[in-house]
Amino acid sequence: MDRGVSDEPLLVVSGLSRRFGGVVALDGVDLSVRAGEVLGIIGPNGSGKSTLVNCISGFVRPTGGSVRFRGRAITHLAPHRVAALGLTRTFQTLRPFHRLPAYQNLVVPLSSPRVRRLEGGRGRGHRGERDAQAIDILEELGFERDSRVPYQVASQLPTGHLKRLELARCIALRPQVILCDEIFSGLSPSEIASLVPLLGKLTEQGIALVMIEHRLRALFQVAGRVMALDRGRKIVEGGPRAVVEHPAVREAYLGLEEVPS
Amino acid sequence: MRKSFALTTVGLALVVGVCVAVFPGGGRDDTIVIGAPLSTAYLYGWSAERGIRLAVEEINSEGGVDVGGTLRPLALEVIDTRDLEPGVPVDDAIKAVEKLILQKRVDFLVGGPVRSEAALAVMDLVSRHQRVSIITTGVLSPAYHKAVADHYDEYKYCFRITSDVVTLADDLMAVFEEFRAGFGLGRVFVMVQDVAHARAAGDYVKKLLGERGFPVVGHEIYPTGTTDFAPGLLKAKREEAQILFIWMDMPETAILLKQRRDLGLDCLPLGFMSAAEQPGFWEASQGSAEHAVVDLINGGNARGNITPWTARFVAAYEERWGLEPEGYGASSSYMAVYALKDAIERAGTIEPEAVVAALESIDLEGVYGRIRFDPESHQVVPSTDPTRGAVGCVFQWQDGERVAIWPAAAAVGTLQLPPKAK
Amino acid sequence: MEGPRRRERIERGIKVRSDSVYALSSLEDLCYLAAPRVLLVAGLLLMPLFLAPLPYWNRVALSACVLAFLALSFDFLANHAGLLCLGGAFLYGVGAYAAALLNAELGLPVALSIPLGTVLGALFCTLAILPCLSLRGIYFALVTLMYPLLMSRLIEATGALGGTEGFRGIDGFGSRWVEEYALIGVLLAATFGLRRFVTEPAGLVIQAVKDDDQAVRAAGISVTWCRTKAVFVASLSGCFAGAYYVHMYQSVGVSAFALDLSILPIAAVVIGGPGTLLGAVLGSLLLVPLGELLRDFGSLRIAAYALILTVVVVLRSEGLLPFFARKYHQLERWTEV
Amino acid sequence: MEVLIYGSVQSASLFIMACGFSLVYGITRLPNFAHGALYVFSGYAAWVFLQRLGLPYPLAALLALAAAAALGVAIYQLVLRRIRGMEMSEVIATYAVGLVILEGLRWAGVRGTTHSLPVFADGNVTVLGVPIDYQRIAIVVVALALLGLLSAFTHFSRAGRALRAVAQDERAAMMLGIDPDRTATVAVALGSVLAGAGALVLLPLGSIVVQEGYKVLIYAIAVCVVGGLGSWTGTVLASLVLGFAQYVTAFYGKAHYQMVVMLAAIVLTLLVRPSGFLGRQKELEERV
Repeated sequence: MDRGVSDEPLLVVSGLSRRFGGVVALDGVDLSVRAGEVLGIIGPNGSGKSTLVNCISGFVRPTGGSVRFRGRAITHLAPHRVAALGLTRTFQTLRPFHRLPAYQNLVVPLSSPRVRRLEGGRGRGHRGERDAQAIDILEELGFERDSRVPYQVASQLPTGHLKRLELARCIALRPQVILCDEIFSGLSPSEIASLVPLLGKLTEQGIALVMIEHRLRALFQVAGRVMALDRGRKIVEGGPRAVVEHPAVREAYLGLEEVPS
Repeated sequence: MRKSFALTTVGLALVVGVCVAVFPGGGRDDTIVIGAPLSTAYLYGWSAERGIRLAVEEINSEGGVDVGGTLRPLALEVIDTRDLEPGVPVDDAIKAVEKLILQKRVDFLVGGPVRSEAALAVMDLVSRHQRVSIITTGVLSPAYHKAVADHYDEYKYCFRITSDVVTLADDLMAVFEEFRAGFGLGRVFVMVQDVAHARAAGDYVKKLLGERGFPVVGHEIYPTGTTDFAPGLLKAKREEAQILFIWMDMPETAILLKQRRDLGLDCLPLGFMSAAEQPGFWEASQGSAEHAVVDLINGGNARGNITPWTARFVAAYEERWGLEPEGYGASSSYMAVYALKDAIERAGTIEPEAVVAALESIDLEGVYGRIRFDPESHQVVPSTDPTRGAVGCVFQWQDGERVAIWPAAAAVGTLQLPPKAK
Repeated sequence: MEGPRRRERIERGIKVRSDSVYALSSLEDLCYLAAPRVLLVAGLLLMPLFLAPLPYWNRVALSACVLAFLALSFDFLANHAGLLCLGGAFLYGVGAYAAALLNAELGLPVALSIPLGTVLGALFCTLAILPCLSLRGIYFALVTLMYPLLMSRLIEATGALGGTEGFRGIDGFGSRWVEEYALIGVLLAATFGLRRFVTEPAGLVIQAVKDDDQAVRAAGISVTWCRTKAVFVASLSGCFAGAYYVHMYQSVGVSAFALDLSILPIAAVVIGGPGTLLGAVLGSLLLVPLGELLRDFGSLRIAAYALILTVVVVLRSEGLLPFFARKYHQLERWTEV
Repeated sequence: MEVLIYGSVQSASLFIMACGFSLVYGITRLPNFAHGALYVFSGYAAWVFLQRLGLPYPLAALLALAAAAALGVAIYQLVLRRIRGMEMSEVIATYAVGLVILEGLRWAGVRGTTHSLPVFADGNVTVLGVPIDYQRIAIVVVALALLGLLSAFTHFSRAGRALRAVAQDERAAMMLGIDPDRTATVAVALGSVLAGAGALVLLPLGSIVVQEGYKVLIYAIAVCVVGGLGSWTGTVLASLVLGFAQYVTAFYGKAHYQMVVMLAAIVLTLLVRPSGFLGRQKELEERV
């Protein structure tokens, strides 16, 4: 909450379900996250992880259950309203505004109603000021200010940069919860290593992260709590070690190479 | 380098070509240029063009127009306004007239634009450039001369030498009466095209028929270009209509007549049907026009003996174009050039104000009766008597022939009915 | 002959410098960058003077400017906002009728009827298109294609607004110079204003919607609202064209919704260079006079436009403006391979 | 009864006009805006073969269909193949090609009533007290035949199954050795043949004019949009609904509101159900 820290969970999801035709993608999932906490969500392909993110962030309408954010029901809110309240997300597939230069990608969230409100409704703000803000945020995420990178058109940036740009776009919105949909995938170990402290910095600011991941080793460096999904159901939740050693998880993951033992 | 040379050559050729096309035509000698904005691909366009050209050639062969003592020849600039084509915007006609005035530098306008909507739309343009314009064909909407009467100062350059819907409807009432008196036919079904003059005609005829006690059993309006008339025709059949009153200037009227026969309707088509005017229509419609009664608007568009000039005109037209006047627009367009000549000669100048005044006082025995303009509305004065005004012409298709049946002065035959309809 | 050669393109140094955010200082640099713009502005401003001896072509040039507004609106909607609007005639017609009604029925002077007609018309268009904004791609194109048709059929069928006849008696501009410079002035303002607008935050967001609407939603911005703004801006441009034209020819009719008005701007944009906005203006200024030369061939004019359009689209040409820009900014030389 | 009979005729005509457009879109996701042009072109071709060259009717009709197919193939190979997948270019290019054909024909003199095709059989009968001419009966028969043939073709023949496979998943079909370019060519050609067949059946009622092309395009789009783009059942259903709606309008109301009804139906359908009766856009909308 804007006013101060509280023990109340920021985000409470209860009994969330979603069916596509006859297929049950989500089946009564519960979860809750507090400020500054990192919740990891793991599960094999098709276990409903992305659908979960889509349902929470309002992009897909859940067929049952409820989502509460800061005590307010947001179950059927349009995505932009959810985001305006402070709950935003990254996308699994890279979706930059590819015709715009990197820093202008951030101008979009920076000129959203939410940021304007948080800045005390200073109206439209200066163009230069907003650009400067964008470049500041990008620098925090490792886009060197004096290089040409922040000014390059997004479609010309490499994957690693685009992943960080995706995150930067979320941060620019000054959210309280970020749902990260596989931000580690496709990154080299060194890139992941540079990203981990950054995520730590975000949690220090009180931002809660919900991270969907396949890269479990990296996930366990940041996530305090992990839950596992299989076929749309939550099978277990707890500390990283406990979850991984759970027989049901091992069974669901059998054959997946990156299960740390 | 050869490539760039070729490019330069092409470029230069283009520039020269464009310059030739762009610069306004010819030096100004003493020729009087008449501009004819017409939808030349359609009957009303080409028959008007032939009428105008015939008159211009006749006048030039006698030396030209006597303007204050000097004989000045006429020149003709025809431009395609395309306004009769369905789906072509009126804007094309406006641009065409503007091109005549600004680029071809015409002194007078004779002819169109042919469609009422287009003619109404160019009134302001014509007035701004102060070109005297005589509408000779197509434009039947009463709104035209009403606009002149209501805003005389603005639109005083606009004249119309052909009849409007009201006159035509009054004319046709006589034919309706003949049907009722002679054959006992009275149930009328109205089918009109969705254009200004036709809608006006439909409403007005309906009113007149109501006043005279003819039962009107249906009223349908079709957008220009309609090809399926079955719903309306079946309605007419259901209502046992005896006369099908049609007012359409689109070529699809032919389809209407064809469908009428295919659906086995007995009712007799009557009215204004541009498609059914031409002598060649009989062949084209495989005889489905039999007994159709068609209004040709102005006398002289088919054989007849209205004034001595009528026969002379028909003969001259046949000699020049190899066929008798085909339909609406031929006689009136021909007449308009002579009216203009008369006015210019009496005014002694081609100054628009003087010509307007001269046209207002014109009194000429023409091809289809006495030609006078109402000084307030600039509408040709109509009459059923050729010695008092311009008369109309209604004919009936009888065994492949266009037989003029009305008015009495011009009639060469009498109204006939198919055996079934009796 | 010497060995194989190829053409090499090098960007001019100043182009590279001016692309980044660093400021330019030398006068020479400034002139280099400003020259094309100055050329366009001066060309448009001097046009009525040059064309004075050719009154007809002067009118054609004005028509081209009117069309440029429609082209601007199409270019902005399609290439910046990602809404393929095939119904430019709808904007045009609504603007035309709005201005005509204000002038002829309410008796407002030209100086009021054009701006008011533009704004009210744009509001009407935006409201009418609003329900379709959730439609994407081809569906939006289909519906907008229907709109002008629907309007003209409605006016014809109901006989409202003068029915098929339309109406006349609309005021002209009085002075030729007012008529011409009002149009050219607004055209320049609209072109450069729009070019500026798309780099402002609001314009950037609209461009972002085209790239990825879902990502924009994730940034807490309503996509529908963005599109509404974009449609309104485009409608302003389109409605102005109609409002102005009505006063230029002092009459209005259902042909204000004609198909030509939807197809011509598209051709102008595709030929001039999609997405550049200036290209739209350039394209109109080229295409309309070209079409005028073909006027004597009747419908061949539209066929010619369409043929050019097809060829340009199929060759995936970048359009004239980007082509000239590249030539301007690059040096070419032959090098040995 | 009259409404029933003539409404069915109207529906059948609509189906004939729309099925080509629907087929092409259903298989290739190409909105063929040149559909109306192909329709008029085929009619004109038939007229040329029949009247100018004096060929017998069946031969002329076959040749006209072949010409339509050839034109369809040409359009796909020369124009569409290069811009596949670029939605905006597809729309603009097909629309422009259509305009070139239509306005070119107009310039070549296709106007007025000088060009018309013969009816299959002249005359009329009275069905249940309503007179109806043979040609209109032929329209219903042809519509039913087309419907039957098309569903048989797509379900049972190999080429048809390939088309369906591409329609469902282009990439997967490619892996199965189906060349999507070839199937798309076949689809466009087939769509053109359908447009041509429509022209042969429907044009005898009117005459070959350019305006028909625009009308057919609008009607085809109307039917497909209302029924849901790419859905066969939707196309049939929408033809029925719109056909009867049109006839009822003309029967109880005024004929000149027919087009308004059509256009309003499109706009309303899209507002209420953006994907049409049976379309699948809703699911697309939830794509993330």
